[in-house]
Amino acid sequence: MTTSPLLDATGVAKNYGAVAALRNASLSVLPGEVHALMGANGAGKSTLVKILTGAISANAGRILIRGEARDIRSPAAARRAGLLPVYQEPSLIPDLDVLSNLRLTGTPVEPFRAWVRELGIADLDLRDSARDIPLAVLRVLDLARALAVEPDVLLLDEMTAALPANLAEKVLEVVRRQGDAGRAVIFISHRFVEIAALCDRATVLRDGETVGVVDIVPGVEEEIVELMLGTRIEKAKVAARSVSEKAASAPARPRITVKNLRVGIKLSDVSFDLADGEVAGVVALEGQGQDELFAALAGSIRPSGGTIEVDGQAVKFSHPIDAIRSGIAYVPGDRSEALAMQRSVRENIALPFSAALRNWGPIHMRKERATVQSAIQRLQIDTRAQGEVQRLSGGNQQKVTIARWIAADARTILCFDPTRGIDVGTKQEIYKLLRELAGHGKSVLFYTSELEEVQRVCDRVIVIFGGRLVDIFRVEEADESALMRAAYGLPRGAKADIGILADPQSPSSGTTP
Amino acid sequence: SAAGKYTIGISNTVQGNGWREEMVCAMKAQALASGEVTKLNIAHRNTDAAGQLEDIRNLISAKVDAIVVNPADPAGIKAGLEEATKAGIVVVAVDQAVTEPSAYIISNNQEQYAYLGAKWLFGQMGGKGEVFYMRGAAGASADSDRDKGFKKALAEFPDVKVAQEVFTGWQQDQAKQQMLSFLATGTPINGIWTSGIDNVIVDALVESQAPLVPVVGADNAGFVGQLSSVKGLVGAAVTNPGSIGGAGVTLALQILDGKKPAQQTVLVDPQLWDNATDEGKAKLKAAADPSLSPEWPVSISIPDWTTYTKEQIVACKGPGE
Amino acid sequence: MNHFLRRQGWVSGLFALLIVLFIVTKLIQPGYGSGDFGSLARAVLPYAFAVAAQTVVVIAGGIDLSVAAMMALTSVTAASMMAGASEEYALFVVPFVLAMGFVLGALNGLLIVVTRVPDIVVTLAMLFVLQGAALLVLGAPGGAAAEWLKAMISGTVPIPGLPDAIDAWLPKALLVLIVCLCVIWVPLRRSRLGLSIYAIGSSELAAFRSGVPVARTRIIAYALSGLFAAMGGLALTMSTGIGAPIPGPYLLASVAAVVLGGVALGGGKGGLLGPIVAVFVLRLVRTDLTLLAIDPNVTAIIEGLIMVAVVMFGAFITMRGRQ
Amino acid sequence: MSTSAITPVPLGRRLKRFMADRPLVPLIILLVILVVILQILRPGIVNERWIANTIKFAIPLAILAGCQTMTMLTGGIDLSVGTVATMSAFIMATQIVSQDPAVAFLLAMMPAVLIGLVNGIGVGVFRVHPLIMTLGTSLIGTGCLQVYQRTVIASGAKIPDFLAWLGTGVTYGFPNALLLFVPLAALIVFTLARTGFGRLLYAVGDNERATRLSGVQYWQVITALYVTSSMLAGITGLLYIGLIKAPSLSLAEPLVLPSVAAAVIGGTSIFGGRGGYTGTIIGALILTVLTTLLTILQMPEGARRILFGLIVLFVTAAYLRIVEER
Ligand SMILES: Nc1ncnc2c1ncn2[C@@H]1O[C@H](COP(=O)(O)OP(=O)(O)OP(=O)(O)O)[C@@H](O)[C@H]1O
Ligand SMILES: Nc1ncnc2c1ncn2[C@@H]1O[C@H](COP(=O)(O)OP(=O)(O)OP(=O)(O)O)[C@@H](O)[C@H]1O
Ligand SMILES: [Mg+2]
Ligand SMILES: [Mg+2]
Repeated sequence: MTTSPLLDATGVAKNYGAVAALRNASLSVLPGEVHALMGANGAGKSTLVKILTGAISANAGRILIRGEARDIRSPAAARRAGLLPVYQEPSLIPDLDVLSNLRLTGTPVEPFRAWVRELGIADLDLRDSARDIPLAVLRVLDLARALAVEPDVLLLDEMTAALPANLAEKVLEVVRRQGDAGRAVIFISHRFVEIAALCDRATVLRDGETVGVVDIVPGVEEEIVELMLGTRIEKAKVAARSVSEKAASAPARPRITVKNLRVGIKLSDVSFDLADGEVAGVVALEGQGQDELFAALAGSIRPSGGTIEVDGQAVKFSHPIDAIRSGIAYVPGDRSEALAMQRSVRENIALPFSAALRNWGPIHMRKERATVQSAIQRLQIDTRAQGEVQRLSGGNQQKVTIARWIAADARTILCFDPTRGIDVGTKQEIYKLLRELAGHGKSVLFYTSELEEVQRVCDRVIVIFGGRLVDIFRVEEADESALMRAAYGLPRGAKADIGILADPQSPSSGTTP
Repeated sequence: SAAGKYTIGISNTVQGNGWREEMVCAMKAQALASGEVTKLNIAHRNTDAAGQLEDIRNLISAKVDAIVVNPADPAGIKAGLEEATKAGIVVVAVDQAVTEPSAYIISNNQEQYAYLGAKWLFGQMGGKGEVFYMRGAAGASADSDRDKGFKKALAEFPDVKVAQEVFTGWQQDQAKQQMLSFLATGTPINGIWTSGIDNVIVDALVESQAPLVPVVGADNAGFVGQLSSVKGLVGAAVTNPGSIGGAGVTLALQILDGKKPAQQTVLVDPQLWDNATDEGKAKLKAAADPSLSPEWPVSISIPDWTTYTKEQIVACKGPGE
Repeated sequence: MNHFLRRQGWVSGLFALLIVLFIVTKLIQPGYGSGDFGSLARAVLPYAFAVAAQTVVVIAGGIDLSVAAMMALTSVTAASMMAGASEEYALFVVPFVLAMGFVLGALNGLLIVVTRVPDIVVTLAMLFVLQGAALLVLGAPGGAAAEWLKAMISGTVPIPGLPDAIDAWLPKALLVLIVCLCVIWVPLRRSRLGLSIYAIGSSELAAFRSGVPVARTRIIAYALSGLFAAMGGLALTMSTGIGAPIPGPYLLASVAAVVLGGVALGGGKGGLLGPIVAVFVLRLVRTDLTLLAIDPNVTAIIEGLIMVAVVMFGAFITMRGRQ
Repeated sequence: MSTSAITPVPLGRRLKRFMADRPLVPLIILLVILVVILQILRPGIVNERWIANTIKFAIPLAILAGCQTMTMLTGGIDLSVGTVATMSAFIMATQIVSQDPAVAFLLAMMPAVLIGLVNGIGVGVFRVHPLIMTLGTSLIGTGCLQVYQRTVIASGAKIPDFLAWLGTGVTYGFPNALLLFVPLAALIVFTLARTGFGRLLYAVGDNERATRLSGVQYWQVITALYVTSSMLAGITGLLYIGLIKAPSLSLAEPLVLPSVAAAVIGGTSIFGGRGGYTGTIIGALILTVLTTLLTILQMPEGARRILFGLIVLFVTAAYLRIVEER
């Protein structure tokens, strides 16, 4: 049967100064379809979504909605045309409470509440300011707000990237049902497993151009990757191979020893150690205390109990500078937290060099350029738009946050979900980099929201649940289902049907309330 | 009556200007010298008529016996002064008139101030030529009064033209920059009338080696010094005593003691000291006081009205300080 | 929740401070009574409107440096129109001047939106323009005000059912202030427009993406600011009976009171109540300084210290709260 | 299909891009246009003496605008510079009568350092908004100056010859003040572009959390910044008293708003992270020329102010239009 497309965009182009974010993109979505929009970092997916929903205007292109040419000039107009986006960044007004946010957009409250419950958030207070709500929950609220007005076309830009597995599953479920109900969903994600489980077709963008539309059938991943990466495919494959041959580094003396660490009510009694030359993974569902663990180790917050030892010496951090002096560097998951967006790549990488009072004097420009350049090359950062970091694509921005500490030669790197929203090629590069760092005797603590990454990168895996350390796996034992069970607080060996798109029962069967 | 028996409130709305500072010091010195004042209650800040109303009402709340006020505007504080009189408080306005009929006024005659200086200047210019007219702050009532006097003199000299009219805002830096800019235009002028920002003008003429045309200013210590020290400078200082504040206190005390003056309004007419006549030179010499802050008027006392000594006004201490 | 509490906490703290100051005043001057409170209310009036004008734009994420100049212009316009005119003519003058403030405020907003020049520069430029216009309207202080306008803010209104002792503490000026602010602010706060103003102040991008017409909202915020400033200008004319083309000290005072009142510079947070209470606090401090006959040269130091100390204290509390 | 990619860029766009990459060029062009207008209105005014005078008056403004530039880079502002400059000038003029010049200099700079320190601690440690903090210290400073002036009413005042030479002197057509300004400006430009401290100013203004995670201690940067700003203001005060030669209690206050305007016209963002000092210098020149232009125009004062406001707005808007490519 041939249904006419709900949404049909052709020849869309968008220039930012000299750089073309989109050259010739097209996208056609049928009713009842969940349509994946795929592409490497910087391919222009978000830009296309913004154009379709009137957040920015295109330089060229034609957009038909139900066969009619519509000129969508603002998000409000898109909303009237039945197009509702959930952008890559949260769109709730930070200083307004949720209820006011709903009023602002004219969203009916009761359906919203229903959707929020449906999406797995049980205890939402509509009077909370958006600022005080954790990122993952905000993303879900954004989605619920869009669902509540029953849009014809829902556009989800990396909806699941910042979500822990349990919330991501709920989202996938709900999205699938949208498709089944005859509405259309445009779904952007870098996670193939989600695409495979959810989508009917995929449009692939490369360098701002639509390079193919494929039906999602088993085994189509290879084809998509080829389309996405073009010539970059070879490199990615090499990277994948090199990661698999991981070195089981000999247990060295502990670099960092954490004993009975406690942070308020969020984290209690966590003890583990981290050796030189080791990548230790941290796995946890959203909000189980991993943020506090990283922040305490990075010197951003003061622990309320327990000790941290570095090279056998007990340390007390009252400012990140103390941690940095002990050789511990922190790469936050949210790039906007780590980068001075209007400054150049070079200045961002060189930032730690100037931090200390004694380095406030004249900068040795040549030496700095050499150091920065070698870090850029090591991470293969695309520096075409290096004058301002904000012009880089998300993935390249992420690399800059890591490059800073490579340049500063930090001995221990705390990476908090560094592959969030990053394309497969870049991911491989980051895995490889982390392994290389370990190979050079550095130690890495690596939190990830994607379980499959654990096996690719880590030597050991620490699982945290309800603020407590519940298990430590050697990498050989750490298959996804075992990790998932542990992450839900279930004891090792217990059988529970948990996996992507399975229906997990409430996670409260664990140890702590 | 050494202990004193009155509390006097003072309200002034320009702070940080030499003339006003001298006025306040004169009030303090006179209150001290009179021996009749227990306490001065001074509201002295930069504000407008509405702010002065607030200050006057606060002084009424403080139950002072008399209020001496330098009005931000003659009409704008009428309501406050009326309330004060109703509350049995003696009200004396100094420096400028007020429209409230119950208030007593002891004022410098601003219109006469400008007229006197301008007339002398135009005479020096031989009754013809171009004058650079440097006014005070646009929109201030003292400035518009002076403008009336200036225009009156101008009408008497039909051949004198205003080459350029600027507002200095009574700011030294602005006036100097305006003078220098004007000199750079090369427009010939025959005289300069200033509304009291005078010594920087002479400075600007000297610095840029421009011809020294006659200059009229006020009796500020700096300018009075220049009139006798700068070679080739012909000029005149018109008195505009800040000590009028002291006179206001005297008047208030007289009224409190039951000695009402014959009229509601007492005008203190300005004098002109020029360095073109021997008589004027003698007056300038007598008045010159290099120890005073250059912004302070040298006429630190008004005969018959103030009784303090120079040391007392310079010490700037009121009763109880 | 916690955020909400914090803001209300700040306003309650200010209220407590105000009450303490009243007690202090009564101790300094045991005769301080309802009449003196009436004076306070009248002194507060122009400041309160200035601060309301500033509050609206600060909440919308901007700043308005032209508040005082706008007050001067509206004041001289009103005063010069009423000079020599009949009492009834003022019935036309008041809405005219309010409309003028609204339109000129909207012009501020329009210029910001159209030229994309930062608000601080646009309103700085407008400061000069409005000042110049005020000088063209009246070269020196002058003009007049209708008697009924002047009477509107002096004395008290007998409210039926209330004992005179309480009536005496409800000066007309205070009622005028409350009515004028509430008529605009209360419906605004509850409306979608009000939400939009908070939204663009909090996050312009998020507001745009939520479908808020950002440009229009910004223009309206500035227009409301102009309207409040025009009320302030009228208040000046009502209390002094004249118009003065030189702006009074309302610009810096308004910014200070906005911050003291718990409205964050940067936008999105706070309300109107806090800044208004802050204005009362600042005026009452001035009264106390006069009552105490403090050396006038020291009063500037004290006022500066109070401002810095209160804001530092607030910052200190928030820091403690965060830990 | 792909039309926009290959077509040659038209000249207008190329010119625009050229200027966008060199934001100084359009600013200088705007300055020249103003000077040309001035010359047309008053032929002959643009002579050596006028240029020297313009530079003399632009320099104090440019230094104070430098204070604003640096603080604005961190998202702050320093409204206390006028008071600080006035205090230094007044203290210098009154202390020089009785003290050794070196001692008088130290005394004159003391309040500058003190106010800068208080500003820095307030903003950097207590996180008070800079606008309020510097407004407050400026009030306090003014009050202290009032109290101080009463103690020196009778001591007289004097302008040190050296300062008068520096402020008003001209050598071979060049104002002597350039001897102070050129090295100072070079130092500021160098500091912003090539030192760790300068980098941190930009970075802190751009994203303070990021700098914290990189080990930067905010309070150190901010305290150093506000002390520097205040000391620059103090030096400006000394230069200014040499230029005006009349100590008054509000000497440099009228420079505060123009200093903010000069920095903004020069392309510094009040939100932090963007801008530089060279633009600010041109901004200060533009404002000074504009003041002259309006002084010599024969028109009512009200119209003059209206014109001033409109020109400032127009210049800033035109500059943004040229520099921003959207
Ligand atoms: N405003 C800009 N100015 C200059 N170059 C830009 C600009 N925006 C994007 N680019 C460049 O265009 C390319 C595509 O970036 P884009 O943001 O589309 O990537 P992305 O698909 O979002 O990637 P990622 O997944 O890494 O975020 C990048 O190399 C970037 O450097
Ligand atoms: N406001 C902007 N100014 C300049 N460049 C921009 C802007 N927004 C996006 N870009 C650029 O446009 C290009 C397209 O980015 P877009 O965000 O669409 O990529 P994406 O495919 O969504 O990538 P990702 O997977 O990283 O999200 C990027 O290079 C980005 O840097
Ligand atoms: Mg994207
Ligand atoms: Mg991207």
